[in-house]
Amino acid sequence: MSANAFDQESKPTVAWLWQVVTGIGLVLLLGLHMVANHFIAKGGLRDYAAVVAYLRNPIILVLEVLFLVCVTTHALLGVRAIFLDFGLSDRVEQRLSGVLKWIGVLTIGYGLVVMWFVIR
Amino acid sequence: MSTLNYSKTRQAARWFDVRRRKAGMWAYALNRITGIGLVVYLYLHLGVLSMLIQGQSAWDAFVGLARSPFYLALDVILLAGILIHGLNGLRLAVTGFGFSAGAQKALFTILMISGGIILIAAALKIFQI
Amino acid sequence: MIERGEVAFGTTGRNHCLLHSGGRYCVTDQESAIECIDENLILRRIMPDLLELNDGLFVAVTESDLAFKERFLEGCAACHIPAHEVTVARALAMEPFLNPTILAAIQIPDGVFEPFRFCLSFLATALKNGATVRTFTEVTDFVCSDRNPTGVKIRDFRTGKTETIGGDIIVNAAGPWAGEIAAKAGVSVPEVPTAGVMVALDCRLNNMVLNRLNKPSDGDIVVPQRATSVIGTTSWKVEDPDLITIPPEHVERMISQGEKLIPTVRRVPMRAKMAVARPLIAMTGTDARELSRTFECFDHARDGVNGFVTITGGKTTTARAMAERVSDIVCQKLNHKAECRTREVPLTSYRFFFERQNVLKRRALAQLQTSDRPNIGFEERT
Amino acid sequence: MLTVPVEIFRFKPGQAQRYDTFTVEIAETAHVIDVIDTVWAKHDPTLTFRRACHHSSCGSCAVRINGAEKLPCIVRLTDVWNGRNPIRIEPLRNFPVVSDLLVEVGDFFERMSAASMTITCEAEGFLPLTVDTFAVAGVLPKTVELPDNLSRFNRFEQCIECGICMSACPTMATDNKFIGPAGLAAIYQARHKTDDPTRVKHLLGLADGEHGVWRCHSAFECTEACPQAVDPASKIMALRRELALRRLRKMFGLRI
Repeated sequence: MSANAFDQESKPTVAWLWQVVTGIGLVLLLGLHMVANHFIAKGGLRDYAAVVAYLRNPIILVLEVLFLVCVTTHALLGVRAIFLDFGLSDRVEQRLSGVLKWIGVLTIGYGLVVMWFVIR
Repeated sequence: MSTLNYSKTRQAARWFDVRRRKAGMWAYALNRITGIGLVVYLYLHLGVLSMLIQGQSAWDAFVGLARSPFYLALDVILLAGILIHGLNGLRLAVTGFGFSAGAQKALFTILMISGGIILIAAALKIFQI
Repeated sequence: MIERGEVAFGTTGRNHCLLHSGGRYCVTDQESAIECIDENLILRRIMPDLLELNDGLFVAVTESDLAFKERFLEGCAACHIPAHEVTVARALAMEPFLNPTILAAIQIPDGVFEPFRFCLSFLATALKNGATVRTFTEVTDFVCSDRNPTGVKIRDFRTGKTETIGGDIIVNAAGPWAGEIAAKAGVSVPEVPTAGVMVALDCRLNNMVLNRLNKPSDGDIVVPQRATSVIGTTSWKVEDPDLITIPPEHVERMISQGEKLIPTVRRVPMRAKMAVARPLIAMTGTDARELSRTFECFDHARDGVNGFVTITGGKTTTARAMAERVSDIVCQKLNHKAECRTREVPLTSYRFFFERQNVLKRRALAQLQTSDRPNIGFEERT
Repeated sequence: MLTVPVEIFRFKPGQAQRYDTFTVEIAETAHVIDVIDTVWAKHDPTLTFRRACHHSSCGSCAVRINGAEKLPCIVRLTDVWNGRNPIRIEPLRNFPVVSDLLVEVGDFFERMSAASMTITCEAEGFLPLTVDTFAVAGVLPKTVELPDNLSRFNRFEQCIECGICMSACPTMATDNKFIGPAGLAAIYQARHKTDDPTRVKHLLGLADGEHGVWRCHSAFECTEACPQAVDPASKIMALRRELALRRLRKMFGLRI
């Protein structure tokens, strides 16, 4: 009741750590993605046949999937951080996190579908 | 006693207010602006990739368009955003784990200068085509 | 309690931060010295976490200082101030920036406090015990019945609102402004606002309080605090304690005198300078420097005004003793039998002074939730 | 003597906020607090502001001078006045304004209490101590010996609870539950003053969480603005490292 309002251990958060982990992942994977898709590739972009050949390489496929997961997580955690700065209530913040989680799942799902269409 | 309080939106907009602020605040604002830009780009990019589903002709037509100087200029801007966000992100990760927090301003300067060099090199490569 | 500004807005906030052992006055003003050492020991007990307790050194720089040593040690003994001489070599090891040509050094239990938090913790304790404190509120006038004050008219600077509050006894504890307040009640107080200049340096060059081993004079003390050393002070009579213009030559005198204790002083940039008026009690034919630092309580019944008491003089070190004296007099006048407990009771955290409103709000909220009747007792006025 | 125009933020409950301009006659050697004092004493006694020690020890006078958070008691007039435009003085940001330059600090002090801020600590074994290491270039540190009757020299913490970091912090502007730079720095200090595992766990528990160290946006403005070189940003980062390492060790089943 009259206890200190700030003297409360809050639930530990891992958002920041994940942001860093995916961020470091991105530095490596995006570097690879950029160099492979836009610098090495003739003309800065692969044509359709080249994309197919590229993605059919299993190592590349795994790396591209990882890239997709990292970039989506990193982006949505960033969006969440921006929204948190609007001083929302705890309930709205929780709901927002839920919505962003679903957006993330859909984004990754969509990416996987595109990849599947290419390599099939 | 009633007090003067600023609205939440006005307060939230303060991350953009770099007046009278130092390098760290500029880095933070830049990181956010580029971050927002990159999220928008990410979804544009994913949207464009839907052409891969539509098949070879659609994709190759897009590839032709993307090789125009206008698109290449946009690519340079994109790259600038990625370099600012990525290199600054490295700074945040390093300082965020308690290393060289005292040198954050020097780190920012060094990273941004190297980012500039990479950008120039990459721009030359992009427009060589 | 009514205060014109924030807590410690006036003299107490801007003092030298020296928790006196009494050594400074043990030859010239023994009454004050005894008050100081007594209070020093009490404050160590009631506010242990709010003090830098590193003792102090009285050092002899000149032959005349050295000649003063015996009188000083006798004075300390007479005022029961624990003092012992340390060798010059030892003093220089403890204080490496001390003038290496000193001739003698005596260690005494001086200390350092932080004036804002010093005042806040007393008031926080008072609040916890039911007092009402109104800051940023000025007494504009007295309400009198015949000549006897029965209340005061006040104005809150934050809201601009004025009101009148009554009181059985009104205590005037306005420091150098006590004369001004007393005049509103139609009486006078023999008080001389006497200003002093202090100069704070950009770094701390001593751990212990350093004093010249002599009678108090200008610039003869360097009080360290946190990461600064504060040199003080001068002494001159002022008319208006509201605004004291710092004479530039006083600042220079602080540096040139401070240099005699710590030669490095001149190489260090100045961080701040300040001046404030002490509320000294007037005595006929004395120089400002020689006025006693003791305090006195005036019951204005002797001037034919009942229910009005002035407490003035004193030092921050003796603030608690002043409060004890005046509350004893008030109790006596009201025929209220109560003993002053401030010697024993450890003080509440200074932060409670500001936190209190939050605590009250939460309590009111909790009561609102547990009962459908609103808590009418909750009306925060400070 | 200088004739200095000064523009001061004014607000009283129930009235619109505004800026009042005063022209003050003041010595060239004055500090900004002297300007505020003069406005109050000579021009407008209804101006409300905090002040006490006048030498950066109490932390009560913090305001924004020309937009930047400062302690007016240690800022020289000539360092902030360009000789033409008025000096603008405003209350701290991220605190509710009570009246004029006066802000409500109850929440702030509650944070400092939660963070177990104590104002004394053990002194370093050398002198001089400085706020700003550049200030005393040329004065070499010397070790000090303790007097016989003392077990240690003690001194006040660098943090004077002035609230400047809270005002400069962009995160503080947006999250009213954020512990804030001063509070987190105080948690760090308290954590390093104790060996008791339960205390350590509690203190780290306060810092860990959405409104603790992880909420910081690493703008380093607290450290830039701090007049006492507390360097809250580095302390927040050090807490992050400890918390992250603890979590990693836990993840791999190691005992903390």
